[in-house]
Amino acid sequence: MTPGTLVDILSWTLMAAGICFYLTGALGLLRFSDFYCRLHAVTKTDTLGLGFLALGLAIASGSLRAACYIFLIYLIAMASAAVNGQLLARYKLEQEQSQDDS
Amino acid sequence: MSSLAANSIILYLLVAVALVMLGLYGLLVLKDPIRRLIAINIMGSGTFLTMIAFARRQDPPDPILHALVVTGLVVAISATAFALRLILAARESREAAASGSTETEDE
Amino acid sequence: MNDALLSLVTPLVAALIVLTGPAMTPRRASVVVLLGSALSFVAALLALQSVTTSGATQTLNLGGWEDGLAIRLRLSPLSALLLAFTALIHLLAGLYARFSRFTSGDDFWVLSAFLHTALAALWLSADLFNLYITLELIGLAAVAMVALSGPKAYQAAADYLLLSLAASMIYLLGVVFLYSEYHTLDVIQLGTVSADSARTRLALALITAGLMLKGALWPLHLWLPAAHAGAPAAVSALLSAVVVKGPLFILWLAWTEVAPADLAREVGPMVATAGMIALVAGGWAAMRSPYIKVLVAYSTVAQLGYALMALGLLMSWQIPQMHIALWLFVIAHGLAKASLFMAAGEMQGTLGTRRLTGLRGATQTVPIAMFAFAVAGGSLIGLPPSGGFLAKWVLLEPILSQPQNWPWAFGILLGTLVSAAYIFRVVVLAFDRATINPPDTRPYLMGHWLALLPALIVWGMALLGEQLIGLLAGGGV
Amino acid sequence: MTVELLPDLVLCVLLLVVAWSALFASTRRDAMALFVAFGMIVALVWARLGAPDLALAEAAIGAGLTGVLLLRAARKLPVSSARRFDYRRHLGALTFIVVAVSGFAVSIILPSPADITANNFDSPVAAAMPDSGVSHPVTAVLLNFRAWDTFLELLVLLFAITGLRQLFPIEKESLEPARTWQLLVSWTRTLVPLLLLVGAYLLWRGSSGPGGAFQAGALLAAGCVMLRITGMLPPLHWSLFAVRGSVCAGTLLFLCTAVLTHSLGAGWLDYPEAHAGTLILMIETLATLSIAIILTLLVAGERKDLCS
Repeated sequence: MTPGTLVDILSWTLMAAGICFYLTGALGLLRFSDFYCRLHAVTKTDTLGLGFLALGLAIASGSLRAACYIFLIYLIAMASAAVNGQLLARYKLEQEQSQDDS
Repeated sequence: MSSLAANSIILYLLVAVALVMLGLYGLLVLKDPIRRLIAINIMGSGTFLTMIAFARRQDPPDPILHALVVTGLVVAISATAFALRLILAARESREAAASGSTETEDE
Repeated sequence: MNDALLSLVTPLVAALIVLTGPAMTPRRASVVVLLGSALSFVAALLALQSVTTSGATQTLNLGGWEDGLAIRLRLSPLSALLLAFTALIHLLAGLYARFSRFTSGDDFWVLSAFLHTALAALWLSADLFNLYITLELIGLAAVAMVALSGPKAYQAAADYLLLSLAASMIYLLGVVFLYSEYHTLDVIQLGTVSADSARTRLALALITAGLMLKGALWPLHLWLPAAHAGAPAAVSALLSAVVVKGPLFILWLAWTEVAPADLAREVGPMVATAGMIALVAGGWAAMRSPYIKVLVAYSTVAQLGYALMALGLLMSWQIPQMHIALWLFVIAHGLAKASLFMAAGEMQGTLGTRRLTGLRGATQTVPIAMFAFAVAGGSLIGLPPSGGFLAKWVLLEPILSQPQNWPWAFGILLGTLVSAAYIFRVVVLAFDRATINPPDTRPYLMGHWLALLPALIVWGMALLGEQLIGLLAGGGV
Repeated sequence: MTVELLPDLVLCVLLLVVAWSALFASTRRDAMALFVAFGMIVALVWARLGAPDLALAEAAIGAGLTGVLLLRAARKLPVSSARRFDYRRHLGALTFIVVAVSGFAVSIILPSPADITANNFDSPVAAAMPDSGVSHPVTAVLLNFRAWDTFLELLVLLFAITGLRQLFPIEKESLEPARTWQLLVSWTRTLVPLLLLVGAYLLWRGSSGPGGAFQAGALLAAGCVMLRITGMLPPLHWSLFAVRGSVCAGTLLFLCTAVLTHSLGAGWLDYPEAHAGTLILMIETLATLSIAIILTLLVAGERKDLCS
């Protein structure tokens, strides 16, 4: 077992884990009953899934430069996912409140 | 850049034709103007996909076709924005006429 | 080529001045745009003169790159003639919009100058993709101009835009298939290398379908009446006179230059048949229309049938006479139709009704506009010595010389009868002095006279008949 | 069938399924949302097909700007009731597509599949590249070999915005002031400088690699739209000379270049070889400005922007 295969195994495992998270997220999106639960399922698993995927890819790429790029992309994606999740939830909440008022 | 297998190019060409046809079908059967606009945009994506698939026959891809797609994209976005506004305005004017507002019926 | 480029640039410069200029009132805008049109017309005439005296088609590879890489502009006698024609129509419509009482909206000036630029770019271009962009430009400008007449025209404008976008996508797909086979977009190069193959056939079928939809050629004309009838009069005049001719020009390029001759020969009769059906069906619809402007709009569908027929016969027989007939039709129809739409707009505005029955007694209430309508209608029917007669004569001559071609002549005869019927329907109503429909307002004569102007020019075309025929015969392209 | 085909197959199926559901979704809002997702997948496919320029443009436009456009339109439209699943429509579409695609495959592809995918053509672009003034072929085609197309493309934008201006006849001023959440504002504050930076980079980068005026303009427009929606950018009043000037700037410079090269130089748009690179960069910069402003107005323009 050379170090090369070890790296391969590690990166593939991480990517597989990421894909698993995506699948559970998709499952949650489809099966959960309520808006907030769905949002929770999507954003949480998205963050984790993308994280594992990015980590796996960074290891597989084998260059520090590419790893840095991937890390940057992950950072932006994570921030935007968090903001978008918040905004969506608030929007829904306000809508519900305004419906209750009227 | 690894060259793409000939089979993939054919696959993408078929999908592109399918997209154009899907858009055309949507344009023919759908009534809602916004959906029809989406149908036209899908047709456009199919056309552009054809161009990019053909461009990929060479390695590196044919720059002329790529440039044509860039131009096509600009045309598509401008026309889409204009069409969307026009559809909304048409709808507003119909609603105004229906609600019997001060808008005159005719000249 | 210099003059042609000047003719292309002046309306654009006028539009940009109107857009960016300080304190640009509609009145100033009209002056700038009219000046641009006039200059453009003069430049186009100079281009026409230079191309006829040199006797050869001039081409220009933009950017100085070699064939196949550069976009090529081409100035043939035909494109010079079309440049002059477009500028003339814009000048006439602009004068009408400026001095008529019925305004066409403040943005009319910018949009009409834009439309003029796009059309000029179309006539000069010899590159299929470049032609696609000019088509889109024309479509956008035309739709925006239809929308000028206010909220009630928006629905028609939206339908027009959606169909026009779909049509250009179909056209573009066809162009892509041609490029994929021949690796060039240049019309002249394509003409030398194109061969009859499945891909070429598919490409040409797509191009033809797209262009027929764009140009409202039968059977894909259904969007036209609503759009053309809904626009302000000056805009309808532009739309019917020049805008629908753009796709027709590209269709003609595709079948006479790009397509292999055998294929064109094979398809020609189908195109000609479509033209014949358009003549009758469009005429019939015009005859039954209860509205003035819808009648005139359907008459465009019918008249384009002549052009389509000439194109079909040109494709199947490949004789230059059909080429002459085709373009004479285009020009005669453009002038006559501009006059018809302006006259219809004036009558409609003065009499306060859109209905045909409102025209009762129009000979007394709006005599000049009615006269313009009748005179322009005479050219549509093909009464001598109008431009319409000239075109029909050139078209009929080769048909009549061979007995086996007489079915086509029968189609033309039928079309003539139908167009006579719908024009006379209006004229007869207008002479009805028993139940006169009183005008809403006092007629404003300037607009009426301006509506008459294009009709007089089309009758004057007969005087220039020989030169025009010689011009079109000189350059096959 | 090889393993390499697998990712392509997945992408293709995804593309078709999303396009299908975007067309026939049960409510109009679903249709719009799915169309934005479709734009993302299209961008992915294009990246896969070796067109990073286009993937970038499509992501910025197809998913970004079109998304904003559609969502803003959705807010003005009443919520449409969910439509019942109409199996005839799906069946019809399926038949239509299967017939057309198999017809295409049988008549065009099957007779000579090798001919369709053959790589037997030397593009004249490669030979002319050294004289073009830039080193990225797509930019060379766009701004030099086929500059006339690009000029007309700027005109398309100009036409669209001029046309759009008259379409605000009876729109009331929006009654509720744009609701801005603090979170959105701070997010915009973070993101917009980043977008500006990337836009500028893409513009600069365009001469030697994927990027260019259009992509840069689209990104800048995305930033301006964000600012405009959150109310951090004042309305772009049409009556301001700066707005009209920048809308026309790209076209004007292009036109001047064309006229000057025609009257002083070798010919219409024939750049002097020594200055080709500089000229192209100048044209690209102003074109980016025009594209950004026009796209912003097209996407986020309101009555108070355009009719004053």
